[in-house]
Order: sequence, then C-alpha cells, then structure tokens
Amino acid sequence: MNWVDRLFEQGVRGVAKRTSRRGALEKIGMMLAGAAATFPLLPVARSEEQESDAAASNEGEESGLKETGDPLSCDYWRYCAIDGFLCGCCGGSHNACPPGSQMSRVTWIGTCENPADGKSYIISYNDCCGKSSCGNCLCQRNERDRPVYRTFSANDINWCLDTDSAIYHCTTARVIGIALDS
Amino acid sequence: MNWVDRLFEQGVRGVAKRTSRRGALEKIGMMLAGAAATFPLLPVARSEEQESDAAASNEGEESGLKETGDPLSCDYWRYCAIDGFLCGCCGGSHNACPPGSQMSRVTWIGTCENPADGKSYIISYNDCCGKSSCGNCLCQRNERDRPVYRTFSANDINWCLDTDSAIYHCTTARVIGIALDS
Amino acid sequence: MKIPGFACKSLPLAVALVLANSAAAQFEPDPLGLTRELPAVYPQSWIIAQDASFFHPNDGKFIVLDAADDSQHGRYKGMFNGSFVAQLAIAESRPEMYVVETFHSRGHRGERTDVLTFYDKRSLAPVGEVVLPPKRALTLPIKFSLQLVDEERLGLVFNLTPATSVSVVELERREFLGEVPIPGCAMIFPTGQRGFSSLCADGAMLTVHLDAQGAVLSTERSETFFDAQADAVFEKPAMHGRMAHFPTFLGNLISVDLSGDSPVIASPWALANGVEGGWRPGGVQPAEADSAGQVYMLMHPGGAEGTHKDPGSEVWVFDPEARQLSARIALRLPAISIELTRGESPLLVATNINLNLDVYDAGSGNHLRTLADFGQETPLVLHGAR
Amino acid sequence: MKIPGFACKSLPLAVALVLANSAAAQFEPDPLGLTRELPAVYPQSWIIAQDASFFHPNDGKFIVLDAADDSQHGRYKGMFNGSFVAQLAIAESRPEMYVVETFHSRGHRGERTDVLTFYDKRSLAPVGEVVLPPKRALTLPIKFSLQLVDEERLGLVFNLTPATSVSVVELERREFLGEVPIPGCAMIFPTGQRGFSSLCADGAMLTVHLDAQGAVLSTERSETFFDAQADAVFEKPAMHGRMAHFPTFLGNLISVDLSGDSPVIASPWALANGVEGGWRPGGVQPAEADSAGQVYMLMHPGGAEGTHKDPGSEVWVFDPEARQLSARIALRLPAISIELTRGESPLLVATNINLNLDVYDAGSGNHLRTLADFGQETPLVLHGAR
Repeated sequence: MNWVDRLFEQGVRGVAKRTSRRGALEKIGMMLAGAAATFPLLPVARSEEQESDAAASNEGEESGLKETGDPLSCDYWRYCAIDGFLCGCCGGSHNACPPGSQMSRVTWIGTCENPADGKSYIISYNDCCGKSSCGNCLCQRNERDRPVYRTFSANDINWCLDTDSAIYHCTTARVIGIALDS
Repeated sequence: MNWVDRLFEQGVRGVAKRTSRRGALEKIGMMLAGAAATFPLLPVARSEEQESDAAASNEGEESGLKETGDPLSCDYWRYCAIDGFLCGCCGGSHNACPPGSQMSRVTWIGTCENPADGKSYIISYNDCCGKSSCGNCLCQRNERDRPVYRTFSANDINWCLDTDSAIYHCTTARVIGIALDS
Repeated sequence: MKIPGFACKSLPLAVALVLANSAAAQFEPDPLGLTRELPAVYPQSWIIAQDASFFHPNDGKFIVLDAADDSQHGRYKGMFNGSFVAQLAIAESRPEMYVVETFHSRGHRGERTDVLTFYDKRSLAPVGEVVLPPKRALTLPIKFSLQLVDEERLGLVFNLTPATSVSVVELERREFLGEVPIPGCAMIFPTGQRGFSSLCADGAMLTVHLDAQGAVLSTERSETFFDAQADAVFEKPAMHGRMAHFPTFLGNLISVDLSGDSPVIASPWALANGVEGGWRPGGVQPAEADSAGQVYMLMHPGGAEGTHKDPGSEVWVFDPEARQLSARIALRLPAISIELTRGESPLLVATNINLNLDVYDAGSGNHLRTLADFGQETPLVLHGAR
Repeated sequence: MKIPGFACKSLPLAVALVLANSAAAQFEPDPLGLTRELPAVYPQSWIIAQDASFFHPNDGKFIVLDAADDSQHGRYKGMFNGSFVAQLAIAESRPEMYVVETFHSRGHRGERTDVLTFYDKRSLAPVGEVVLPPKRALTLPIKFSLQLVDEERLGLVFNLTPATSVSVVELERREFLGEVPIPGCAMIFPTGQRGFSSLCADGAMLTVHLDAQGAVLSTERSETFFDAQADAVFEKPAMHGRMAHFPTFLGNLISVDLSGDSPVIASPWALANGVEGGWRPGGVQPAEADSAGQVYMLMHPGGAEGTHKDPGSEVWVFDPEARQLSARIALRLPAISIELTRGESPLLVATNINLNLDVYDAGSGNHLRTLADFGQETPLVLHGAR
C-alpha cells in the first residue's frame, strides 16, 4: 500500500479521506511528497500530433485500444507515473481538460503497462492550465520518476509552460504510442 | 455555547480543533458565518489619535486600565464584537500588528464590558493588512453586529480600506474610550 | 551570455520510441487538446458553490455541481476562479456569468485592480472584462452586491470605501458607465425596469432609477419601516422575481414588492407565531425562495442578541402570501446557507457546518445525498444555476 | 453623477460617545499603528516553514516559528507570502531574505511576471524587488532553485522553460544582470568564490564561474559520476558549508567538495551497509546537515523503485567523514521533510505526514513538541532561520 494511502487510512486530517472504493485520493495532505503534476519533455508532441477542434467528443472510446480499469481511480494503468489532480474528477476526463482550462502541449511522458493486453504504452501527461488547483483526486505514483535534472522524467515540475497561464489545474494521461521494449 | 465552539466540539473537520484550554479557535471552518474581520466606520479615529512610531513598545501595559482575561482567547472581553483572526496568534498582539502588516486607521468600533471594573468601553477593531489570512485563532462574536447597511456595526466588511493593500491579515482590539451609558 | 561548447543534449530515449512506433500502432493515439464544454443553459439541478476560500482568499472558486448526481466525479462539472471574496451574477438571457473580483499587482500587495469578468457558461472561460473603480465592497459573499437590471443589459456593483455607491456597467458593450452614490445605504435590489433599491441605516429604503446610459433619472426614499438597532432586517432577502422577502433578526418577515417604480412594503408578520422555543432565522445565506414562490428559511432555536449568524438546525417553509408556516424540515446537520434549485420539484441544498453540501428533496424534506470533497475550502454561498 | 438632495448622513452615535469621554478617561487609550518587529539576526531555534499551499498555490506562505517555544502563540513570529510555489533564500551578512515568486496580472490568468522580492528580516516587509525573465522553474519547493554566491552579492535563480538556465541578480544594487544557459543540467550548488555547479542528466556535474557582473568566466564539466537511470542522486544534498552530501535513490552517499574552483567528488558509500530491511532515503527534503557537519537522513524500509518520495519512519545520523552511521532516531510519525536548527545543540524539525512539525532533540532523538495549527496548508520544506 502506498504511503499516501496509508495517510488516508490513518484519517489524520479530517478533510483528507478516501471518498469511494475507487481509491481516488482526495484533497489535502497527499501531495506531501511530489505533486505539481507534471512531466518531462516531449516538445516533439507539438508538431507530431494534430490538435482536435472537437470538444468532448472522440475521447478515445473508439481508438481500438483494449482498455480495463477505472480512469477515475489512481490505480488506473495509465497513471503509473502521474503526479497531480486527475482531470476526470475536475470536470474533464483522462484525456480531456475541464471546461475553461487549456491543455499543455509540451509534456512529460511515462511508460505504463496496459493489463488488458500486457503491452507497454507511451503516456503523455498533459497538464490542464489557467485555473487554480482543482483539488480533487490527487494521485501520486513515482515509478521511474527522476530528479529535476532528468527533466523528461521528473514529476515535480509544473508543465504549464506553453500555455497562456502558468497556473496548474489538473492532469490528463493520453496514450500516444507503444513502447518498443514491450 | 457559541455555534462555532460547537462546531469544534463536534470535531467534524480534522484540522479544525481547539488547541488549548484558552479556547482560541483554530483554522478552517469557523468563519462559516461572518468573518472577514472588520468593522464599522470611525473615520474620526484618523484625526483624533496620534499614530505611534514605537514598534512593539507601550502596547497598553501601563495604560491605567484594569485588565482581566486572556487576550489570546476568543473569550477575552475586548473581543465582544470581533470577527477575524486574533493578531496575538499571528505574531502581533491584541493591540499591535504582526511584523510586516499595516494597521488600518479607519475602523469599526464595538462596545464591550470590562469585567475587571464593570464599565463599558469603546473598542476600535483595527485590521492588519497587506498579507494573506493569518489563519490562526479565528474568533467570531456577533453581539450587536448589524447588516452591512449599518456599516459602522457590520462585522462582515473588510476594513483594509485606507491601507496600501486591501488584503486582510488579522484584527486587533484597541480600547479608545469609555461608553457613556456604562 | 552563451557558454561555448554546449550542444543541445539528447532527447529522452522514450521520445524516439514513440516516433518509431506510432505509425505501426494498432490503435488511434488519444487526440491532443480536447477540452470539455458545458451546455449553454444549465440543467435545473445544477448549482454553483461560491467558495470564498477564507483561508486563501486570493484563490476563491465558483464550483459548478449537479446536486442531483450521486457520482462523486459526475457531479463536478467545472470551476472558475474569483479573486478575494468575489461576487457572482448569472445571466438568463444569454449564456454568460459575471464575477466581480479584486487583484493586486503583486498578489497581496501592489496596485489594486477591480474587475468585472465575463464568463461563457459553455466554456467556463473568461471572455471579457471591464475594469472598475477600485471601490467594490469587500465583504463576505452577499448576492446583492452584484445584480443585473434592465433585462440584463446593466450590471450593478455595490461599492464601499466606506462611502457607499454603485458602479454601473453596460454588459453588451462591456463598458463602465459610471457611479451612483447611495450615502447611508447599502446593497442592490433590482427594482422596476431599470432601477434598484438599497437598505439604509435609518430603516428606510432608497430607490434609484437609471436611464439606459446609467445616469440617475430619479431617486426616492421610503418611509422608515424597520429599526436596525431593535430589529434589523437581514440584507439578504429571499427573492421571487421582483418580490423581496426580508427576514428580521427577531424573526419577522417583511415582503417588499419591487416590480413597480416604487417599493410596496407590506406589514411585518411573525415567522414563529405560535411555535415555542425562541426560533429565529440565521446564517450566512438564511433565506431563499423556490420557483413557486415558497420561502425557505434557516431557523435556530433559543434566539438572542448575536445569534443571527448561528447555523440553522431546521429549514422552515413559508407561504408568504398566506403568511403561513407550511412545513418544517429537520436538517441532518445544522447549516449556514441554503439554496433551491429551479423547477417544479426543487432540491434544497444546504452548506452544513462541515462545509459540505447536504441535498434534500424540498417537497418531502428527505435527505438525498451529501456533496463532499469537491475541492472546496469555505463554500459560504450557493447559487442556483440557470 | 450626483444625486440631488442627498446630504452626508449622520455619524454613528458611538463616535460621539468616544469623543465626549476620551478626555475624561482614567486611562490611556491604546496607541494607534503599533507593529511588531523581529530581531535582525534570528535566534538559533527559529525556523521558517515554507507552505506551498498546494491547494491554493497563489497564496503560499513562509511562516517564521520558534521551534523551541512550547506556547502556541509565542512560537508564531510572523509570516510573509510567496506566490505560486515560491522559493526562499536567507542572507547571513545582512538582515535580508529573498523570495522568487510568480504573479499573473489577473491572479490565475493574464500576463506572467516573475519577481525576486527582498524582505527585511526585522520588519518582514517587502523592501525591494527585481523583475526577472518569466522563466523561473515552477517545481515543488527545492532549496537549490535559489542560492546566493559571491559572499551574498549575487542571487542565482534556476530557470526551466523546459530549457534550463540561471538568472543572475546583483543583490546590493537590486539589479538583474543576465542569464546563463545550463543545457541538460539543473539546480544551483554554490561553488568556490563566485560560481555554481549543476547536476546533469548524463550523470556529470557542470560548474560555471562568473565575474562580478554575472558574465561567464569559465565552465567545466566533470566526469560522469552517477547513472540517473540506475541510481539517481537526489538533487537535494545535505549542505555543510561548501560540502554537498548527495544521497542516491538506492541509498548511497556521494560527497562533493565545492569549496574550490573544481568540484572534488568522493566515491559513493552505502548508507545502510550491514543494516537489514532495505532502508533507503526518501521524502521531499530528505537530507540536512547540522552545524557540526553531521548528516541527517529520512529513511524508510522496504525501498524499491518509486519509493524515493515515501516518508521516512526514522532519521539516521551519519558522520560523513568517517562514513559511519552514528545514530538512528525513530520518529513519532513518519515525516517527509527535515531541517536542523543552528548551533551546538540543534533541534531536528520534521514535517510529519499530518503536515504538522515534530521537534526532536537532535542529540538524544527525544520528541520535544509538535508545532500544529500555525495557519499552514502544505508546509513542504523547512529552512533553518539565521
């Protein structure tokens, strides 16, 4: 069990508690170690991908990817290296920003194994920016997180860098490719 | 017992608890009803009183006023109509601002009975301004508080109005006269 | 100041992996840049919780919630900020909301700027702003500090310096028009076509009518109808259309019809007439009306001087025309603020003393659910969305 | 836009009462405008808790506390703000502190401005500022994002856009001097007289020396001395003078002497050599040194990939010269950050998982007190005051 979970088990801070069996972490206290949500460098993403104009449509349901698990739970496979508020708890989804926030296009990427097919996928953790902390479903998983000098894999950095505002709101987890070593 | 006290008795929010027998209210939740600290109009105060240059000196100890009670407790007699964070818990005192904050000179006044001599005194509740909420010892007592149209006795108003910044930090309670009707 | 000999360091290996594989992938990568939108007209069950964030007031929030949704994430629709005890007004005739807020150039210090910010209901994004004189009243949230008149063409902002006045904003052209002094009076209660009334310290009501450019056409002062010392009226009436129902500290109700040019002030009547226990209204937002005109009031027993902000343990429902108590709802937890959702079967939403929102069926009084953990700090006031 | 016929309303009656009586009063009214001050040099037992206010980050706070004071109010000395994950540096040679912080013209939107703010230790008031390129690294608090060199004449600010560089500020004239790129490297570890070193992604250390105007005099790259993939060094060494003790994820310690022009990098040694249980360092601020040069480290058992930010259940004390574990302190509650106060009998202060501060006697390991309820939200990093 993660220490963040233990913190909540102890119930030491009244407002900080699990709110459902989803295990989505809620509110205060859990960002104790790491948290600004954020993620290493993939400037390439900006040019390689088409930006969608569609709002709240085509959020990955028909992508052909085998899926399992709950995108509103910190346990969800795509979040293996996330550190921030889950956008799905903030009016967005695991791959869409909440209304009025702006998605960063330069991002950090992680590599997570999809239990549905046993393959490892490249995940782009795009921050949503321009509103203050969503405050819901803080999720921190430090697998393969590295210090800030390893910029492209440090989850202590706020990646609201190419957005109109530097203020961090929440984080998405977009599948953008298959990892070679899977 | 005040409802704010009841809230803490219930211990409903973990971070919101009494921390000592002083009964000084701590942290979140207690400003539920009313709180911005502040108080009706005494523009006259600006011209009638000398501003002291002394810092942290002559904080009333030798004023000749008979005193009783604890200025760090919400029960303290001068706070009969206060609504805000007690400056004594914020690095100041009941009549001095914390370091780096600025005292408002236009203030609201209350009338409180001093149990040490049974007389009623006029209290000037000067806000200290220019830093964000102190967050300690929130104290709300609504005796003779009136709605905002009764500006000079409404404790929902922030009186950081003649200060360099409008941001409220904490509140003092200065004795400035004896009430005629006492 | 270049350092000679420094080349661009290698990109992370993972990037190379992505590029090498995405073409061959058996699936579509997730699209980039998706942002959710909301409907232009909010469903009847939605509310907006105004979180003044009293411990971090530069980071106030307006949180859009569906009070009818049992799912923790499903009920959270979005959020927009409001800086330093902001106030909110929601238009009905266009998909806009207005936030009056205060900034300093260096967060908590430096130059003060007051702004009326325009939000699009669909995008929850700021779509415009009007800079105001830096005079807006900095108080705990009171709905009647920001109101819309003239079929939502004019926005009115209550100022307190401590001199009181009203700033007038043209909402379609997004333009500051001017300032109307209201000495000795406070708050904004829309009146007639293009006017407003204010409550005055001497127990009278001041009514001001404007022209389309925001200039004063006429002013009128009512007879004194209450005594602020002996039995103050709350500056927070339950509004049903242009009918304002003002509770008083001692537990009377004074209904004022503001539909015409001059307020028509009815005689007071006692809310708790015939009920034992010293029940009085109280709280931060103690009174609201539903779409049918029923008045809901947070009530606490044992009322005395200074209890007018105590949380209510019950909500009493009144028929203001019949001057009758029609129902009493025992709350699950005492509450400091209430709101009703729109429509024929309204929900009663109450900010309880844990600073969570309890949702009741307004008709039966049954507790339906509690909205907790939605990122709030101090959600002091609730707004029925529309 | 004057309303004709409006006279200035009467002053409140109470004011008249005050004026009538103050002359006849048997006591001196409380003076107006008193503001407390702090000493120019802070006592050894004081610390500054850096509250990033992660849930309301525009309202970050630096809270000055006396860790030796058992009284709730007596220990709270004052507070100054830091906007959006600010960083702090404290001068020793003059009574100043420096905060690098970020503002937007409309709170959470609008133009971004990065500023180095100068605070007077005595008044806790801002006494100056230098506007910086809006590039400073926005990360969770790391002490080595803002450092002082050249006998505290130059302030260095770590930038990340994501390209990395260092902004140079002259602190006496309060002037921005320029920017030094450090591609592929990060953080600022003061080196020699007027230089700094950074850790690089490839496992080397970059050292840059400046002239008095902040221009680059020389740069030097060390041999690769660690593998960021296999056993990364924390970018948060325990500093004792110019000696930097870097823990690694797997539990080694690498000491680097930065007193000369070139870093002298010692060989790594295993912290938990001979101790069962898979103990590793971890936390937000896992390692600090006391005035005597002893190194304190937050340690957790059962270390594995991804546990490097887990709270520590013990603090281990090392003699880095002898390369020996000299004591183990079992914490009352697991902690995420530690700091030592100055002097011969230091206090060990630890941010525990309740986000309160536990104070221990660093020598005996005895728990002395807990600092709770000091207005904090997320006090992630602690600074020994001076």
